[in-house]
Amino acid sequence: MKQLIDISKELFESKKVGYIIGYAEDKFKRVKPFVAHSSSDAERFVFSNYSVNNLAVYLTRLLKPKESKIGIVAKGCDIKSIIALIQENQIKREDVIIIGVNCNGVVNQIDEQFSKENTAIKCKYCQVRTPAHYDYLVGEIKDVDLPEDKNFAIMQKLESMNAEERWNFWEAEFEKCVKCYACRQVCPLCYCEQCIVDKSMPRWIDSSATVKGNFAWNMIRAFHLSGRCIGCNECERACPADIPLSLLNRKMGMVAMNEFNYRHGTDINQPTLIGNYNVNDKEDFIM
Amino acid sequence: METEKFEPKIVAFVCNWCTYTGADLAGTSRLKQQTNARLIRVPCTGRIDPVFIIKAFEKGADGVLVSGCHPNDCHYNTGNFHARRRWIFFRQLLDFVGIDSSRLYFSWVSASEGKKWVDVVDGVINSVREKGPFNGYKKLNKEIEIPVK
Amino acid sequence: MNTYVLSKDHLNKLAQELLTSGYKVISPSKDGRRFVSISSIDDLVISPNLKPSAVSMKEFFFPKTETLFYYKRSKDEYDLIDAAEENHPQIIFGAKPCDASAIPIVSKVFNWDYKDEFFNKKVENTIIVGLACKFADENCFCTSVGLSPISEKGSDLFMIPLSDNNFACKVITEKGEEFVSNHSSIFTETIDEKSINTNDIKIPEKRFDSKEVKAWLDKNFNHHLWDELGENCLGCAQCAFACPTCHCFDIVDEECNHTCGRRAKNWDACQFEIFTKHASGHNPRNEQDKRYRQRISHKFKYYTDKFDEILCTGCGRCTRGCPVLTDIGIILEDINQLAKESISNN
Amino acid sequence: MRIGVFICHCGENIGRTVDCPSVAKACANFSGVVHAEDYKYMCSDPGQNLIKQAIKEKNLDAVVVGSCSPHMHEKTFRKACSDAGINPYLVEMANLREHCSWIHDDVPLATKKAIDLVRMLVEKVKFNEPLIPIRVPVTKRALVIGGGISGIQASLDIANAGYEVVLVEKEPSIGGHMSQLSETFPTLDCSQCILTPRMVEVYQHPRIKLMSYSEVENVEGFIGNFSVTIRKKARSVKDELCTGCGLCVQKCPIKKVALSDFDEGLATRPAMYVPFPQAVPNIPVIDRSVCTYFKTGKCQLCKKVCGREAIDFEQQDQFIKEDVGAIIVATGYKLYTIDKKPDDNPIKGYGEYGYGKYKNVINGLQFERIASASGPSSGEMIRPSDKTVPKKIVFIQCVGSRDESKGFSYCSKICCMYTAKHAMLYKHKVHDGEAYVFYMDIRAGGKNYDEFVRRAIEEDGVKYIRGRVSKIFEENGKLIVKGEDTIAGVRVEIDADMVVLATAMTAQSDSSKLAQTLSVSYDKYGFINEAHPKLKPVETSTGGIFIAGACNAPRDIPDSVSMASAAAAKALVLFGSDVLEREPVVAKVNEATCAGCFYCQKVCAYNAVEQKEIKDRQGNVIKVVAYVNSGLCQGCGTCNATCPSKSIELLGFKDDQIYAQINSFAEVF
Repeated sequence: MKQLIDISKELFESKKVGYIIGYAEDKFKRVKPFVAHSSSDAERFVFSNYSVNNLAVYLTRLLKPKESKIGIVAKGCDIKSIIALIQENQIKREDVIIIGVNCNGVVNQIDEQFSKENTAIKCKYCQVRTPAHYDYLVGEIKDVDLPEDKNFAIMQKLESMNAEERWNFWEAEFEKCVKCYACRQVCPLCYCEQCIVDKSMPRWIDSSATVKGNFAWNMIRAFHLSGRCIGCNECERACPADIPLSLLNRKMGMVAMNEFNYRHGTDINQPTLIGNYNVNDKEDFIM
Repeated sequence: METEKFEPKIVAFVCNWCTYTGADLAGTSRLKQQTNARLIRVPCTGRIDPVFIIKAFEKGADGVLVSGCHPNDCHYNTGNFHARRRWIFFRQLLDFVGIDSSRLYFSWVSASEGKKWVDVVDGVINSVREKGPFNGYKKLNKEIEIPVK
Repeated sequence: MNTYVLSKDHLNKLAQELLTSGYKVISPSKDGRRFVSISSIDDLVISPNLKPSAVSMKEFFFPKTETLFYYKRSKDEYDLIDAAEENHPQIIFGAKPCDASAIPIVSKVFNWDYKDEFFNKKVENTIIVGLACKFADENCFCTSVGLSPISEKGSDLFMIPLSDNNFACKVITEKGEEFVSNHSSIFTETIDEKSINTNDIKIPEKRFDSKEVKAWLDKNFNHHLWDELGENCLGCAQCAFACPTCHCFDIVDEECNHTCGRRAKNWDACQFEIFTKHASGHNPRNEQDKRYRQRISHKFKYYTDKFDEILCTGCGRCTRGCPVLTDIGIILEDINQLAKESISNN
Repeated sequence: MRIGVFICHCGENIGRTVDCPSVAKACANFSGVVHAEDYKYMCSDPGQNLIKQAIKEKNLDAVVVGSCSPHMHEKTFRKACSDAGINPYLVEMANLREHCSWIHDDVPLATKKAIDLVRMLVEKVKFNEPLIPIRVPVTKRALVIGGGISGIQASLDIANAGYEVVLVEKEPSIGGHMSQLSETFPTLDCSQCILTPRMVEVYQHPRIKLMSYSEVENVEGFIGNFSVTIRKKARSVKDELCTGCGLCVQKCPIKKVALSDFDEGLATRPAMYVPFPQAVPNIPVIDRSVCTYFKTGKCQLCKKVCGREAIDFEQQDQFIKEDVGAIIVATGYKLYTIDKKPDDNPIKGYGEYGYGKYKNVINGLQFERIASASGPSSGEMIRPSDKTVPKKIVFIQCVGSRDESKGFSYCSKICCMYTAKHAMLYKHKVHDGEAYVFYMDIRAGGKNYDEFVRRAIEEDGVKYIRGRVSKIFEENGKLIVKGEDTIAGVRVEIDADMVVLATAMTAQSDSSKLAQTLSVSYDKYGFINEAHPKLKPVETSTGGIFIAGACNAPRDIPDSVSMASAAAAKALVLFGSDVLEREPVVAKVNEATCAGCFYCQKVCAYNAVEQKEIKDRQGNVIKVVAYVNSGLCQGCGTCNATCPSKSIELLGFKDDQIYAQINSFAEVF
C-alpha cells in the first residue's frame, strides 16, 4: 500500500499525471473506485482482495487531462482492457501511466468476506496475477487458493443441450433483464458514443425490456464483444438481474481461442481479430 | 389453429455481384425452385450485419440464408473474408443461445453457379420445412403482438 | 380495524385459495433477489429477515415495459387498438415497508395532472401484504426518510412476526378489510394490537435530517460535490431500475412488422446520457455530475417541493447494486454535514 | 411519399407465371403507393413513357418497377425517371422475372411472391435518398509498373497518343526477361534485336519519364487521381551526371564476387555493374553488399576514374511523388525456383531432379543465357560444369506446372513452345547432338506454333517422349534420367550430359504485396486478377488500374504485347474525358456518434477511411473520427456492417433501407 501511495504521490509531485484512477475505502471500509487529483488524495489509495472493479472503464469515460497523463491502478486482468483500448484507438499508450498491482485474487460477492469460495471465477484461470505490462509494479504475490470454476459445469450442461433447451434456458434468464445497461456501462470495451441499442431509425434492437428485446440486446452485446472481451466479468457482477452474462462472453472467447488462437488485450501491436482476416479462415459451415 | 401445411419463410441476404447474379442465371436458365425465399440484395456479404439476421428471425423468418462470392472472388476484394470471420463467431453465438445452425445457412454462390443456387435454396427450404416453424420467436412475439381476442 | 393471527399454514392456505381463484400471487423469490409471480405455494417466501430484493416490486404496478396501445397500418391510416388488459387481481406477500410505502409516494405523480390508468388499475387490483422488516445493514436508512421497519404506509394488510412463529396481521385499509372478509375462513383469530411486541425489531438509527438536506439542495445547484459524484458514476440505471420510487419512463413505438406494432411505456432513467438528449443533439445534462445531481435533487427536493413527499424509502437497493458502490446514504450524510456547516458559518 | 409502382409483363415472360394485374392491384393498396399499373413491356419506349407520364400526372417522388433483374434494366428505368424529374436513386427494381416468373410454375404462389418482392422495395424506397453522382477530375498521366516488354509496349502506346507516362522498373535496366532470351519462337528472331530499339525509344521519348532501379512504395487516391510514392533506390551513381562510359565498371576491382542475375547465376559481375551491355539506362549501380568501399571504407577506385564526378557513396533512397490518373501493372513473372523450399511454401518441389545439386541440371532461362550470343559463353553451347559441349540433352516439360500434388495446378503456357525452341537451337548448334523432350501434352495453340513444334520434331529430329521423369542422378559425369514413355509403355533411361527443366512461370514473389498496395485482388498464386475473365481481361477490381502481361497469368511475348496495348487503350479511354462520374453509393460517417475505434478503417479494402480530427472553437482536438474519401470508396459496405454503433453507413444501402426490407418480407406478421 505504501509503495502504491508513494508512487502516486511522486507522479503528482512531478506533474506527470493529472489524476490517478485507483481504489479507496469509504466510511464503511468498502473498497470502491476513487479518482485522486492530488498527492493528498493519493494517501487514500488502497488495494486489496476487494479491489474488484475494472478501472479501465474510466479511461474512456473521463476527460483526459490537458497537459499530462492519466494514472491508473490496475490488476493484470484490467491491464488487458487497457491494452485492448490501445489496440482499438481509444487511448494512446503514452497518455497513460499504468501502476500494475500484483493481485492475489478478488472477491466474487463484494459484500461477503473474501475466501476461496468467495473468489471471482476469472481468478482461477488468471495468468497475469503479476501483470504482463505496466509502468510501475507494486504489491506482492502470495499463494492463494483458487476457486472452483462453477461455470464450467454450466457451460458443459449448456453445450450438451439441444437448441430448444438452450433457447429455453436463455429465455428464462433474459426474461429477468430490466435493460438497465449496467453491463454496458461497466464494460471498458463498450465505449461507443451511441450504443446501437440507443439508435433509432432504424431501431435494430427493441429498447423495451421484452424477452424479445432482451434477447436481441444480449446477443448483440455478446457479438459486439466477440473477439474483444478480455473476461473481466464486470458485466455479470453489475447485473442486478443475475443473468450469467459471462457464459456468453466465455463462449465467444472460446471461439476466438479455438478458431483463431487469439486473446484480445495481450499485445498492443497485435492485429485485432475482427477487422482482419485470414484467407484460410475456417469455412466448413459454408455451402 | 392453423391446420395447413407449414411453409417456411426464408430470408436470403445475397451479394449483388455473385449470388444475386447467380440467381439471375438460374432464372435465365429457367431452373425451377420453390417460392419460399425472399432475397435482399446488398452490395457485398461484407455489408451483411449479423443484426440483419437476428432481425429476420424476429420478423418471422424460419430460416435465413446468407450467400456471396467465393473467397478471392469478392468484387470488393476482401468483403467476404471479413464477413466470414464475423459468421464464425455469430453462428456459434446463435447456436449457444438456442438458434441452431439448421436455421441459418451460409453459401458461396458465384455468378456462374445458377445450378448451385437452386440446390442451395431448395436445400435450405427443404431442411427448414423439415425442422418446422421457429417457435422461439413466435412465442416471444406474442408479448408485443395485438392479442387475439 | 382488527388484527388477526396468521400461522404459516394459514398463509399457505390463503395463497392456495388465491392461486385457485385466479389471483396473481407475488412473493419474494427463493433467493430473495426479486419478486416473482408464483404458481405453487412451495414458492411462497415470507421472511422478515430477507435482504431487500435486488429489484423492487414496482414492476407489478409499473412494468418494465407496458403496451399503451397497438396499432394496425392499412393503406393510408392507422387503427389503434386498446391495450387495456383485463386486470388480474394480484396480491403481494412479504412487501417490506420500504417497498410498500413507495406505492402511495409514486401514486402522487401518477395522479398529478394526468391520471395514469395503467398504474391506478393495477394498484386498485392489488392487495399489498406488508411485512415488518428485521433486516438492516449499513445501506438502510428508512428512518431518515420518515419510515421505519414497521411502517404500515402503502400496505393493505401488515404483518408483524410474533414470538411463536405466527404473524400478527393488521388490517390497514378498507380494501384490506374487504379482502379479509372475503377470506373469513382464514382470518378468524384476532389479537389485541397493543399486545404485539415489536421490541425485537431493530429500528436503525437516523442518519441524516431530510429537511436539512433539502434546505442545502435548495441552495446548492452548483457545488463541487456533484463533480466528485459524477466522476465515479458510470451512468447505468441499476439504481433507478432497482429503486421502488423511481418512475421515469420512455414512450416508444415498436414495430411488429410493416403492418402493425405497439406503443410502449418503458422504464427510463435520468442517469442515461440520452435521457435528456434533444433531437438537435443538444443535451442539457451532458455530463454525469449533472445527471447525478438530478437524481438526488429529484428525490429530496423537487418531489418534495411538488408533492410534499420524499421520493425515497431508504431501502438501500441503489447502493447495494451499484457497480461502483456509490452510497446514497453516505452522500446524504455528507450533504447533511455540509448543510450543518453552512448553517454554523452563517 | 408518393410512390408509383409499375409492373411489367415482359411479354409473356413474367405474365405467364405472375398475375401482373393482381400484383399491381395489390401494390395499389400499399401505404405510400399512389399509383400502380401493369404493362406489357415496361422497358419499351411506350412503357417508359407510361412511367414518365405517371410521374408528372401523379406527382410521384419515387418509383418501384417490378420487372426483370436490376442488372438488366436498372439503368434504363433510372434514366427514364431521371428524365421525368425523379432522382435516379429513388428508383428501385423488384426482380419479378429472373427471381420469380422464370423459376416458378405455380401462378398463385409466384404472384404472392411477386407482391412480397415489390412490397419489400416499396418499403425500402421510402428510405432512399436522392444521391448525386460524384464527379472527379482526371489526371491525364499514366504510371506503368514494370519495364519488361509489356510495360515498354504500354508506355510507348500511351506516350505516342500524347500523354505522359512514368515508367517504374525495379531493376537497374528495363528490358525484363525478354532481354535475357536468345531467340524467340516461332520465328527464331533474335530477342535483343527486336527489343533493344524499343528500349531506346522509351529512353528517348519526350513523354516517358523512366525511373529504373525504383519501386512503387505507396499508392493513394483513386481512378483518375492517384498519388504514387516511388522509392528511387540509391544507385550510388548520380544519373544526371553519368554518361554511361563504363570506365568505373571496368576499373572495379571486385570482379567475381557477385553472380549476375541477368545471366541467371551462370556468370559473375563486378560490384559496380550494368546488368548487360545494352542496358537502358546505361547507368551503372554499385552493389553495396559486395563493394569494398562499403565494406571497409577503402577503394573508391570508381570515384577516382569518373571524370564526371558522378559517383556518390552517400546517396540515399529517394521518395518521389507522382500524380497519375491510370496505373498499368506489368510486373511480369518469376521462374519457379525448385531448389529452394521455404517452410511456409506449400509447394513440395522436385528434389528428385537434382536442380541446384547437379550443375548440369538447369532451367529454361539459364539455357537461354547459354544459347545467347551475349551470354557467358558467347552463344557457344557448353554445359556449366566443365564447359564441354553436351552431346545428349534432356528437356523436361511441366516442372511445377499442371501438377497440383507438387507444384501448381495451372499450365505455364509457354514451355511447350520454348522447349521446342531450345531443342531446335541446340540441334542447330550441335548437329550431332541428341535432344530428348519429356512432355505431358504438346500445347502449341497460336499462329505458326504447332508448325514450329512439328519442325523441331520432323526437321531437327528432336525426340519427344510422352511421359514424366521420376529421377535424375549423376553417375560418371553423366546425368542418368529415369523416366517412362507412356505411349510405348516402357521405362526409359537416358544418360544425358545436360538436363533443362521447363519450370513453371510463377507470380513475382512480391506481387501480393504490390497488389495490396494497389488494392487490387490477386489469386492464390499471387497473380493479379482481372476484373472479368472474358469481358474485362485487362481491368482490375479497382478502377483506373489495369494489367498487362505475365503478372496476370503465364503469357508469351505476343500475348503480353497485345495485352499491353489493350491496357494502354483502356488508360487512353479514361484520358478521353476530363471528369469522371462515379456511382454515389459510398459510405458516410456520422461524426457525432463515431467513437473512433477505426474498425472501419481496418476492414476497408480501398484505404478509403481516413482519420479526421474534430476540434473545438479554440482549436483543441476533441476527438478523432473516421472520414470516408468518397473518391476511393467502392461502396461494399463492409465498414457499415463492422461499425458497432452504426456510425458509418453506406448510401443507397443504409441500415434503414435494409431494415425496411426485412421488416416487410412477410405479408402478415
